[in-house]
Amino acid sequence: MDPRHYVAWRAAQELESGDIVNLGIGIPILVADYIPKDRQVFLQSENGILGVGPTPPTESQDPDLINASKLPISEQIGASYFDSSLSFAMMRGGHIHKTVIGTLQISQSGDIANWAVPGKDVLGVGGAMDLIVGARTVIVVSTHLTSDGKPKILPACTFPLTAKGEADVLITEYAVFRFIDNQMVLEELVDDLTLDQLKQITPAHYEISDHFRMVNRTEYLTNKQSMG
Amino acid sequence: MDPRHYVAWRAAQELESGDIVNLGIGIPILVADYIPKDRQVFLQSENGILGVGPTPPTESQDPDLINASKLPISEQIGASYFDSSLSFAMMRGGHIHKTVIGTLQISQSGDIANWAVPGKDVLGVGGAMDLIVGARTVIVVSTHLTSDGKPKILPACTFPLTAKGEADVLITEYAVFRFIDNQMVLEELVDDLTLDQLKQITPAHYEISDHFRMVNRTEYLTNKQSMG
Amino acid sequence: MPARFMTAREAVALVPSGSTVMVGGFGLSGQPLSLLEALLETEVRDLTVISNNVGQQGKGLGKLLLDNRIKKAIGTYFTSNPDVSRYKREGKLEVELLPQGTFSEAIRLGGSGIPAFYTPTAAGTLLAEGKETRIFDGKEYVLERSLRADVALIKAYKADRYGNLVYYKTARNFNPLMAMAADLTIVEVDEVVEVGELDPEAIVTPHVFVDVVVQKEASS
Amino acid sequence: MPARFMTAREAVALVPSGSTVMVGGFGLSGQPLSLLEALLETEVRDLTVISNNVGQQGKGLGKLLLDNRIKKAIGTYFTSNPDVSRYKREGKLEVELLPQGTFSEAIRLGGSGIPAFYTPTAAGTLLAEGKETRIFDGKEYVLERSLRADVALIKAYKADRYGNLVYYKTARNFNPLMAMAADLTIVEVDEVVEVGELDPEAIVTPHVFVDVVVQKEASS
Repeated sequence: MDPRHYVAWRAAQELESGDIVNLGIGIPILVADYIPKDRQVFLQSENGILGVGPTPPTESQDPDLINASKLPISEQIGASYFDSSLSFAMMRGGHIHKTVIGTLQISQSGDIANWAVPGKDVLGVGGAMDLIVGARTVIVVSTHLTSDGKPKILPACTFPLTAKGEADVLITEYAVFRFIDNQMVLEELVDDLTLDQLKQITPAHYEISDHFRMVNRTEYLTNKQSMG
Repeated sequence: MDPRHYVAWRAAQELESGDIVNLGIGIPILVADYIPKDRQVFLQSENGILGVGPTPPTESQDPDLINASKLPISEQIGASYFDSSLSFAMMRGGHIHKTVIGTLQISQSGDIANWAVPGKDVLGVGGAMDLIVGARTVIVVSTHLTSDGKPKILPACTFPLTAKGEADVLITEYAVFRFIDNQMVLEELVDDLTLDQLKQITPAHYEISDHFRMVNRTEYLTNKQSMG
Repeated sequence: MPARFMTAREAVALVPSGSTVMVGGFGLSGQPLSLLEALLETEVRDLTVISNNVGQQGKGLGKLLLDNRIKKAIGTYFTSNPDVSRYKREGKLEVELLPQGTFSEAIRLGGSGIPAFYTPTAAGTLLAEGKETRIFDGKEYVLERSLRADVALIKAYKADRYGNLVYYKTARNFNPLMAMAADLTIVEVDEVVEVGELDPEAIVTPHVFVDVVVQKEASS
Repeated sequence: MPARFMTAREAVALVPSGSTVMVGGFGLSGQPLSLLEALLETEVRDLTVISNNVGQQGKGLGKLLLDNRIKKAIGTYFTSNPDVSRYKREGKLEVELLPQGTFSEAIRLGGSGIPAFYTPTAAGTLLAEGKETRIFDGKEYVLERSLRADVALIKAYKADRYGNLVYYKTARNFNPLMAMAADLTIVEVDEVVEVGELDPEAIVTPHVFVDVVVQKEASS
């Protein structure tokens, strides 16, 4: 099981019919493929399109029809194009319902650090800060640990912040947390892991939700097979 | 001779081919009819059109195709429509070459007072302030005196200002002044009046230009006849 | 969320008394006249209206004024409706005047999450009194707050079934800006078309900004 | 003034060394590649470039960087061109980073005569360090200065003979904004059409904003 694809699938379940959604770079862009077919979700990309459609076949790709990850996309019926200032007006103005974004670190109070690493050149921020500050609901998707096994879910971020206290949901390959009144609350855990095991890889403080549930990933696999 | 029409005709002579021009309410709106036919002037109206054409015949007037004076207009070939924020972005951003506007008072340093009268309710400013502050060249058109014979061209305005020191040209039925380094300079006088007579009806201090000339209004009358 | 489609009566039932309402239009051109007629049929009162004018005398917003529904008007040019002057003198209407460029930018930025901006317009005039000013690069600018509303009542030409909008000639004016700047945007349109019928390159207001579409009745 | 029509070579001769140049495009999409090629043929240097990216490695603006023509880059995302990082480390390039929403609004407002504005984006982060902040209605905002340039090099799809512009899909991006914000706007287009062929309701950039039009050569 590819944890990135599981995370993307799980994030897609958070999207509801009618939602206007912006998908960030990385895992988030995978979310598009997992949106349940019975939900009508409108994807906005900050380079200037509302109504992003699926990746087209190679022969009909157009270098001037791309998403913010610079990947080829198609145009859905009812789509519209606009300049970058209107695109970000949509975000900061609160007109985008949900954004799904990746992160390097996230804190127990919902701080997000996803654009810079201490000691390295700070050379790219793109739309990340505007998206996180602007979108009504911020869904953070991430592998639970870094590729060399270090924790990313921390009491406080040690990397430069992208925004303070803006995370609403955190989805990893093991767990789903929600941020309620700046408190991190565990809502869902995959049954491959015990609560104790989760605690060991999660230095951040979190409460356990009244609605806490254990899940297994069969649902995702079933879904994946049916899509394959 | 209608002094308002003479002023409008004289103001039209200030417009050059290629100019983007906004015409204010009152005398300025008459300017459109006097633009020399061999000059291609583009009229912008701040309610959202570039490429204002002549007043259409009654039967083809459209209540949704109007200028800022709420008068019916037509659309020139190559015209475009836009919202009010882009319209004023054009002004404040310095993209409008010339505006022709009326005034209640004007001072020798180019202050303009054209929107409010002391002791009366202040209920309308419209686009006047933005136009005057934004247009690269501000051409003020006015009768030389008020309808009850009071001076309008003053050492300092006594009415509330629209903008400070923004006038570039002042055209009345008797004279043309330019404002150079915040100094008012007489450039042109109609030959119905002597310099002394002008002085008597013009309390503002002004210099006389090296290029000063006397004109007679025959040119206007000729033009008018050829148009009629 | 794609727009919901309603009758004018259903739509204006969403406007609460005491709310701040933006109303599109330059004079009567681009005013959502059917929505305003329907609003007059409700019991709504104490409105703060953000609109360039208060309609014309006895027309559009002018009717709501005469029916004492408006407690405050924020706009740029009320001179064309003599009732505004009378209501103000009689203490029945509060008026706030802004230069038209400030007004339109304040609405666009209000819809864009920008709370305040500096403009050269009105510096050194009566309309800047009581407002902060600041020098940038040797020139004086006025600090202006952006504008937002509870509801925007706007007029467009065509909507598709999602709520994407295009406008008609100079009736566009403040409408696309107000669509952005309210918690609830209700649009009156002349025509509803199927999704896909509007050119994606020519849509002026994408449907993210539109909550409710009302098709103007053929009779009105 | 209707736009003047020139070759790419004639147009870029108007760009002086040491000037500030806005360049449209999101990555290579919507970059005026023919103009940039022609610019590389000139002796122009010491440019301050305002562009979302510095092209991609060895492409578009990336070529000008490798030829040492750029002394400073103002943009939002340089990570995709590794040469930027190298030039910065070697002290050959100054870099100023802005959030993309701040960047795009700063350009639009720069073209609109608004010198500064407050935005919530970047408040409390590294990108707000050294910048003024202010609380409006209990929330922190950063004061950002608008951006202007001496020259804008942009890309559109079609121009008519006056210089009215329409764009193509997501190649629109920053181009209409930059058209507004420079003293001299030079646009590269795929196609030139007669006046009247573009729908007046669908023109994105009215010709007031356009000084020079260059038709892309069929070969490039």
